[in-house]
Amino acid sequence: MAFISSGYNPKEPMKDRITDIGPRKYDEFYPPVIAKNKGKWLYHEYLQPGVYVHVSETGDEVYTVRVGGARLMSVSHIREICEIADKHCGGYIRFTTRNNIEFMVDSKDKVQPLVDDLMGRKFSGGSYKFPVGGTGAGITNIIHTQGWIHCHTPATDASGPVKATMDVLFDDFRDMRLPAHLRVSLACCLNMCGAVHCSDIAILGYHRKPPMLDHEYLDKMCEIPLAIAACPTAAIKPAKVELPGGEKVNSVAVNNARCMFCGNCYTMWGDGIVIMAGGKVSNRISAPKFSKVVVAFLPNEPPRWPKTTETIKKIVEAYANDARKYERLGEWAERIGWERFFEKCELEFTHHLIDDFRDPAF
Amino acid sequence: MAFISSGYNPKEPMKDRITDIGPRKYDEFYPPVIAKNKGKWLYHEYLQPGVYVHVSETGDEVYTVRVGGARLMSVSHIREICEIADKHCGGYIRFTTRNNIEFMVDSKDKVQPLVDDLMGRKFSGGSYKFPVGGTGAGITNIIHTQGWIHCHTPATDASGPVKATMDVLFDDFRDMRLPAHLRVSLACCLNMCGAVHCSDIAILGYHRKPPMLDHEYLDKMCEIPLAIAACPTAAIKPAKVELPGGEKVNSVAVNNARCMFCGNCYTMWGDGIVIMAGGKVSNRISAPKFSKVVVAFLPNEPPRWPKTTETIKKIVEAYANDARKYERLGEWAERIGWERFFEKCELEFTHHLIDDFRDPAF
Amino acid sequence: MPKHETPMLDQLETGPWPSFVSDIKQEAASRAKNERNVEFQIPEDVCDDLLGVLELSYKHGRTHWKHGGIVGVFGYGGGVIGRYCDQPEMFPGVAHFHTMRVNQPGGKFYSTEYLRQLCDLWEFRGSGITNMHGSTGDIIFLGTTTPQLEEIFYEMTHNLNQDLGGSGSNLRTPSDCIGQARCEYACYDTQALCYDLTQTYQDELHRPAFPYKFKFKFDGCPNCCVASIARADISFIGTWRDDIRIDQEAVQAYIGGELKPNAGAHMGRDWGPFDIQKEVIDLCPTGCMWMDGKELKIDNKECTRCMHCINVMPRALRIGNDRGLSMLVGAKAPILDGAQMSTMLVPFIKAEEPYDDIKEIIEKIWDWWMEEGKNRERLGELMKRQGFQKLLEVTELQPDPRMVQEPRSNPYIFWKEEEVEGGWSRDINEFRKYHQR
Amino acid sequence: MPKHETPMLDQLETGPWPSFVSDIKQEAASRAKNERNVEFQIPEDVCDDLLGVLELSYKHGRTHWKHGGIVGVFGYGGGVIGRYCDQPEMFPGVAHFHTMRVNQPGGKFYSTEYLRQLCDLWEFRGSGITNMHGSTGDIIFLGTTTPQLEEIFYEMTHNLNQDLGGSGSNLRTPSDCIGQARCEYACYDTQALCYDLTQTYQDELHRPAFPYKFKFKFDGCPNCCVASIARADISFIGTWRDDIRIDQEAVQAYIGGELKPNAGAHMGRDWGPFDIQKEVIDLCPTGCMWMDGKELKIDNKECTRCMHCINVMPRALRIGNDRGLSMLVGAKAPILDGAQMSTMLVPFIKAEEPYDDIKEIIEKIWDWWMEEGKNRERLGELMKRQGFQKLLEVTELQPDPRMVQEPRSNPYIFWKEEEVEGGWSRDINEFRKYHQR
Ligand code: SRM
Ligand code: SRM
Ligand code: SRM
Ligand code: SRM
Ligand code: SF4
Ligand code: SF4
Ligand code: SF4
Ligand code: SF4
Ligand code: SF4
Ligand code: SF4
Ligand code: SF4
Ligand code: SF4
Repeated sequence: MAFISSGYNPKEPMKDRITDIGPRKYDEFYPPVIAKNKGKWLYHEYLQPGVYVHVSETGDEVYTVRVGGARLMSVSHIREICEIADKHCGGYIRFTTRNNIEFMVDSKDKVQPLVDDLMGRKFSGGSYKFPVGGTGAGITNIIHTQGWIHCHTPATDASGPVKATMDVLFDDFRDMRLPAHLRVSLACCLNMCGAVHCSDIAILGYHRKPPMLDHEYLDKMCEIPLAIAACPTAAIKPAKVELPGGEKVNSVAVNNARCMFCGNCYTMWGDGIVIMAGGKVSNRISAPKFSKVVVAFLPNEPPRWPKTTETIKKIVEAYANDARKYERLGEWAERIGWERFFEKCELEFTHHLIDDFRDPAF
Repeated sequence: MAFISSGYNPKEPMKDRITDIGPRKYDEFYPPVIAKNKGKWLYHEYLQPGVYVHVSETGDEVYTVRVGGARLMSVSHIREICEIADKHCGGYIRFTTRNNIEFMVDSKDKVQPLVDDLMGRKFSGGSYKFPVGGTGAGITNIIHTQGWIHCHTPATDASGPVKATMDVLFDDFRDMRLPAHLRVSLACCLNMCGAVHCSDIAILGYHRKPPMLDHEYLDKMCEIPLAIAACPTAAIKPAKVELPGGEKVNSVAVNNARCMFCGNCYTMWGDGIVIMAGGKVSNRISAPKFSKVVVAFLPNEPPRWPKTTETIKKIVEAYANDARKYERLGEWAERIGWERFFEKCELEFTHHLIDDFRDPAF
Repeated sequence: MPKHETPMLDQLETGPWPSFVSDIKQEAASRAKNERNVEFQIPEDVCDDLLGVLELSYKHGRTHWKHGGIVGVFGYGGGVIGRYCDQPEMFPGVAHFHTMRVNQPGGKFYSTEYLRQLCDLWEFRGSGITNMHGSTGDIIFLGTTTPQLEEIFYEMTHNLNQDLGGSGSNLRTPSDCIGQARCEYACYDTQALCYDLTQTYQDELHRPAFPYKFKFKFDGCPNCCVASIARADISFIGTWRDDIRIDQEAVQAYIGGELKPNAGAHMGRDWGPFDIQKEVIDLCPTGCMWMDGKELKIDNKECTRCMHCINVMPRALRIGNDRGLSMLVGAKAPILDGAQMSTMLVPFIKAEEPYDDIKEIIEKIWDWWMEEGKNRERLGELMKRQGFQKLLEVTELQPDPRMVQEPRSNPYIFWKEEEVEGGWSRDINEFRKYHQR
Repeated sequence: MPKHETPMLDQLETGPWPSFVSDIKQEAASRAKNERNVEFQIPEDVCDDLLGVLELSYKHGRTHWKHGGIVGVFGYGGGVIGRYCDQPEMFPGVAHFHTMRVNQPGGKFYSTEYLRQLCDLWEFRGSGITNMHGSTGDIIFLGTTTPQLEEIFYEMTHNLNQDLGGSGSNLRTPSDCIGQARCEYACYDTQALCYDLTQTYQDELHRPAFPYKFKFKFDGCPNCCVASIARADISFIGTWRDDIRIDQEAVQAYIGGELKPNAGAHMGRDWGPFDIQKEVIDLCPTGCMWMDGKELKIDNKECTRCMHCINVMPRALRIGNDRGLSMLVGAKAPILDGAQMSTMLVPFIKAEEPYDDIKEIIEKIWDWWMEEGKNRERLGELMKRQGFQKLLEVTELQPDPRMVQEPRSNPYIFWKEEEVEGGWSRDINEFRKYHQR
């Protein structure tokens, strides 16, 4: 594998350098029907799960076919998307804010061939490549993060639990039987890269052990003052430590009783999953809400996290059976009361679910 | 004025000493109809403002006539109460949790003579001694505190503003035209001796100047460490100070920018009044609520505090005109939105009304 | 001729509401006349000087009282608030002006005989001015001199069978709503429980051993007429756990207009005919009521006993029969950390003499607070600092969703080492086998 | 024969949802075959090793990635996240495995031509694995080696007219909902504003000069399809200030059942016939709608533009014509002080090019935050620490009740010296004339 230069010369990094040009401009990529009707849309309508039409005041229509995406995707997969888009959609495509793929066509007769093509494609292992669904009062893609595929602080994996959960919720991805949207999200650690803190159901990776100290290398590996400042509960104090060899090094000491395992300070041992519920983002009917912790801990059970998916399924079914039309999961829980929520979802209420986050003062 | 001993001998304080006997037992003081029907009451009904009847399962009835009390009362006044109670009520009386006096009779024919007697008595200055009212969906007595009559930290008087306000609200003390109870309270400083923090309308004495330091005497007058610990914003630090005479004393320094004038540390300059609104205590329909600051500052205007009473009157009238039956003031404000509350009450929304209380961490 | 000119105060003699100025003047006049020939033990003109110093405050816009140092009666750490005037030469009658807190009787019922005894004592040995009552609930004797404190205490305990109330870092005078004495909503006997606990905890009431003040208040039902939920470290609020009793005929009488809603509490205005749907069913916060033809139905399992429907139709709806109380904890005024409302600790407990279950919980709470509470830290603040879980732990109560408004929204759970498999200590060298630096 | 056995991952190939494992395997196979004869600039078996290290994580239950130190492209302080494997001998293909964040186009529209260019570049110089897209909005190139970073940047800027996105303490890649491009609810052109601000603040995006990260997100209406209110330091949310446009005939068509409520979003179940009273009027949070005979009426002054009625009847109700946006500030994830939702700063502002008014506010906010913010302090945390008033002061905006959920319930107002008559300094000796010690 020979190194091939792009033209960049490390000795003269500024030569011909182009910077600060920003992204490509959005309107280069609008399909013609979008470019023509932007700002003129009158209304939309669902035709079947995953398919909806927007009608413009010009009389034009755009039919959107939404497809579930494992947002971790290879260039081979993207090229297949391109192939489909070239065949059906005039060479344009978009992604949604929840990592789905949207194929758009400008007349109704193009819809069914597209849908059939998409649903016909499967990976060798048997899963759909391009399942159509995720619209309206159903379950769409799970927003998620890196997990064990790339990050250094995860307490659980991301893509794996998401795949396992979406398999369990797949029928609701392909249907619109729920009282309202139900958004599931996953973040692999407390940093919560996503909107997990405001999701109908959130899967959160959580550490339960205070950091493990590698005194011998700590001073070299990270900046001690930064670790101290990063701790939200002031559990970390500087300390001089004697190594087994007798050498004295600068390190830190952790007050374990104060640690809430946020992982801010140091690479930590991954431990398991917290389930949160009842958050939302939209301003519809009620204000956005934070998700609440409803299960304090579930173990990591790779590869299919059965306790996690089972818990989620129970919540979804209880909600589906009991909530009123238009009522989001959190609105439902508040109306019936959290006492009933735990009853109906068959979840146990434990002392961990009671807020005890100490004021940062302590 | 010769000293008359009770029998107590300061040289032998323990001799014949009686302690820890507690209060008199409640049932010594029950009027017969109460003693007989305790726990058997079936229902109650209002006959006119200030007068209501309770009916027992035994068939007995007790008619209560509620009378406004300036809770600061002299023994002469109490003796007059006793005289009335002897005349009409068989020698029993009670006080309510809001400092009203309740005269009880056991048959309907005794009511009107009692009411007439009460309403007929006036102080020389012209005020009623025993105005009947304060029941149901109206305004009852103002819960209040000491003010300039006894306390060392008040930012305003108590009895004076209460008298001025009750004069302005008197018609509603004598009527039941409001959508629900409306409770007014007063506390003369941030210690809030009362339930001012949960009242429909609260009058709160408030200092606006950081403490004045009397370095020469501070060490002698109060405990410096206690003053420091008492400060909620950590604005006080110990300091050595040189007096004009050259002497060095232990004292404190105050970080004025951090002071929120709570008065916890030191006797302070009285300044004026904060008006709060929308609190409640009962659990009826909605949970208890804290009062909110709706006017950040009104000057002390003895003897009649016209700006304060005028503001309160405006709030009461806006509420009376606009709220729904059973709706407490805070419920009304929340339903119409605080934006409308300020509009309808003709109050200005200022930046002071936005919460900026810093976490105790800072 | 009054001793001091009080032009500002005089303006407070007009207007309909009872004038405290007129009343103090009446007392000043009564002392000056002294028709009963009382041998006043504090200055005869105390009321004149009180008016005088108050007028001066009206002029200056600030108080003229100073902190009172430590005054009290022997062996007690509370019950007296010391107070001195900062202009004693101008107003010698109130140079010393301490208050005494006298533990009021339950429900604030009095016989006139007893009230007169209090008046006689206070006229003789004090200013003759009182507060009926203080915000905590005590009878307040407003203003006397230091030498009189022991004398008054002696006479009260020996002749009136009456003790002082609380102040300082101890149990404060407990107080109650009128409850079963005259209210059909009362779910337990507030006076009995209030009295029993007051007597049981006399030592805690009189001898400061706590980090700060501690208050009990007793409300017979969730209407909270003594505002316990807003201002007691432990609020005892009556409740029931079976069904609301319904008299369907009376329901029809309300619908038909024969009975006035809310006992006539809205009679000052014409609100139109009563509409059970709008006024009761739609306002029920849990939406657990409905009309089934002519029958009013309640899904009692969903009812949170907010009292609204019962308040509106007291003759048709009555509290259940399986009664008791809820214990909520931690209410306090705003200083230092902001006001707190009481929060649910015991959703339901029976209130039966000798109240041992209740006392057990109280004492566990106190043990914890006395052990862990900082100086001047209220229970609510300790709960905030150490967490509600800690309170559950020390009271040995089971967690229950009714204890929280909603589950926590932050996932910052403090796990204990023993709850986590394998504990917290790990071997860094073992770890390094699988994870290089 | 795969390079590594992955029995656990293999189980994730079954089930209906697209399997990322199958996809990585497909890429591994494609690289092994190399039908296009690409001269891979990073190990050909990178995807095999990625599966291998992931399988190991599945076995151990923990990550095998280490913090990446500082890697990036010359002159930029963001756009690259460094990452190293902690078992490089076992998995040399992913020993270095840095990600690059590529600033996505507005609305995430693509031509296939452009997408293929990205694929070609990334197959050639990286792992061929991407995230479409990252949570902030970027295209994520997942895994390459340090020497490739500058090469990729060079090719992107020279051949693809494409820049990197943000990371580190700078402006993060702004992102938007689809908005006017395909949505009838959009109150402003989210793509236009997002693009304009992205270009205007290129320097802030690439060169860390902030105390911490800073995010912009653009939602065309209060439905918040890009979740701006939960995760942007400034959320730009479309709104209007005139009346909702009503087509009364269409209202009747919904009532009559000719039009399906919510565009048919509930078609998966039979919810019974549409009931405008129950489904729209009663659910309006401000209760500002009613039927006047056959006419639907809205008291627009009371409407808070929650979108519910419009969402239910898109063919009958339309957003107003006087459109703009609200700016809300301070949202962030939970660490350190707990999650925050954005809070209203500018209730209404027009969104018209060149957006000077909006930029003025942004820059005032930044000036304050850069001046006062501590290291790693998000805007929301600074607002909490110094108070919302301070933000009003620096942005020179007028206080407005719409900025708060409710007025403060603590009266702890910090008055400034200049607001208080006479200021703060008082003469203790003057005071002592009227108040003795
Ligand atoms: C395509 C997308 C925007 C984009 O730029 O990519 C989008 C598109 C639409 N949204 Fe959305 N929303 C999209 C993410 C969101 C999000 C963000 C999220 O979930 O992370 C939200 C906030 C969710 C929350 O509150 O937690 C969101 C809350 C809504 C709502 C409010 C729903 C509610 O009941 O609270 C509506 C209104 C409705 O559904 O009637 C809405 C309505 C719509 C409409 C009907 C708007 C229109 O007229 O075109 C679009 C089709 C809806 C559908 O999915 O059935 N959209 N929508 C996003 C699709 C995500 C996906 O792949 O599934
Ligand atoms: C890649 C991405 C997750 C993903 O898989 O999509 C991500 C990945 C990381 N985030 Fe994030 N964050 C990503 C979006 C977010 C979001 C969501 C958003 O931007 O809408 C949030 C929550 C919103 C917010 O900003 O508050 C988020 C909140 C954090 C935080 C907590 C920040 C805080 O103020 O509390 C950290 C911690 C930190 O900054 O040290 C963090 C830190 C990290 C780091 C850099 C971990 C670290 O300390 O080194 C992660 C690198 C992972 C890796 O190996 O690639 N990430 N991070 C997202 C960026 C992709 C993109 O550019 O499109
Ligand atoms: C006498 C007293 C108890 C006592 O032990 O002294 C009392 C007595 C009654 N209360 Fe009360 N309440 C008394 C203070 C309170 C308080 C405490 C306070 O205001 O500080 C409250 C809480 C107020 C709050 O929420 O801020 C209170 C909230 C209620 C309520 C709930 C009202 C609501 O709309 O929220 C009811 C129910 C009702 O009125 O229908 C109630 C009902 C009643 C009833 C009808 C109960 C009964 O059947 O006897 C009594 C007559 C009511 C009346 O005043 O019209 N009582 N009541 C107190 C009279 C105070 C006074 O002099 O005016
Ligand atoms: C007399 C009384 C006000 C009245 O006019 O009724 C009163 C008067 C004082 N209170 Fe109080 N409090 C009185 C009921 C209350 C209440 C109401 C209650 O008990 O229901 C509260 C709010 C509830 C609570 O406890 O949180 C109350 C909260 C305070 C506080 C703030 C406590 C806190 O935790 O934040 C202080 C400050 C202190 O303790 O240093 C305080 C302190 C004081 C002091 C002792 C001021 C001081 O620092 O020296 C006042 C003495 C006044 C005087 O000169 O007589 N007072 N105080 C009330 C007691 C009368 C009685 O025994 O019946
Ligand atoms: S949530 Fe945590 S572990 Fe996951 S990508 Fe973000 S920082 Fe990494
Ligand atoms: S994990 Fe978080 S709370 Fe625990 S010591 Fe590290 S920074 Fe502090
Ligand atoms: S509120 Fe303040 S000033 Fe008034 S009595 Fe209580 S402590 Fe004294
Ligand atoms: S008045 Fe209160 S805030 Fe100000 S210095 Fe004194 S104790 Fe601190
Ligand atoms: S709290 Fe309940 S029981 Fe007590 S007086 Fe009020 S209404 Fe009656
Ligand atoms: S008490 Fe309250 S919650 Fe219970 S049925 Fe009556 S109105 Fe509903
Ligand atoms: S936020 Fe509003 S404008 Fe944007 S896509 Fe969603 S519904 Fe349409
Ligand atoms: S947008 Fe919301 S608040 Fe406005 S009228 Fe419609 S439902 Fe009501």
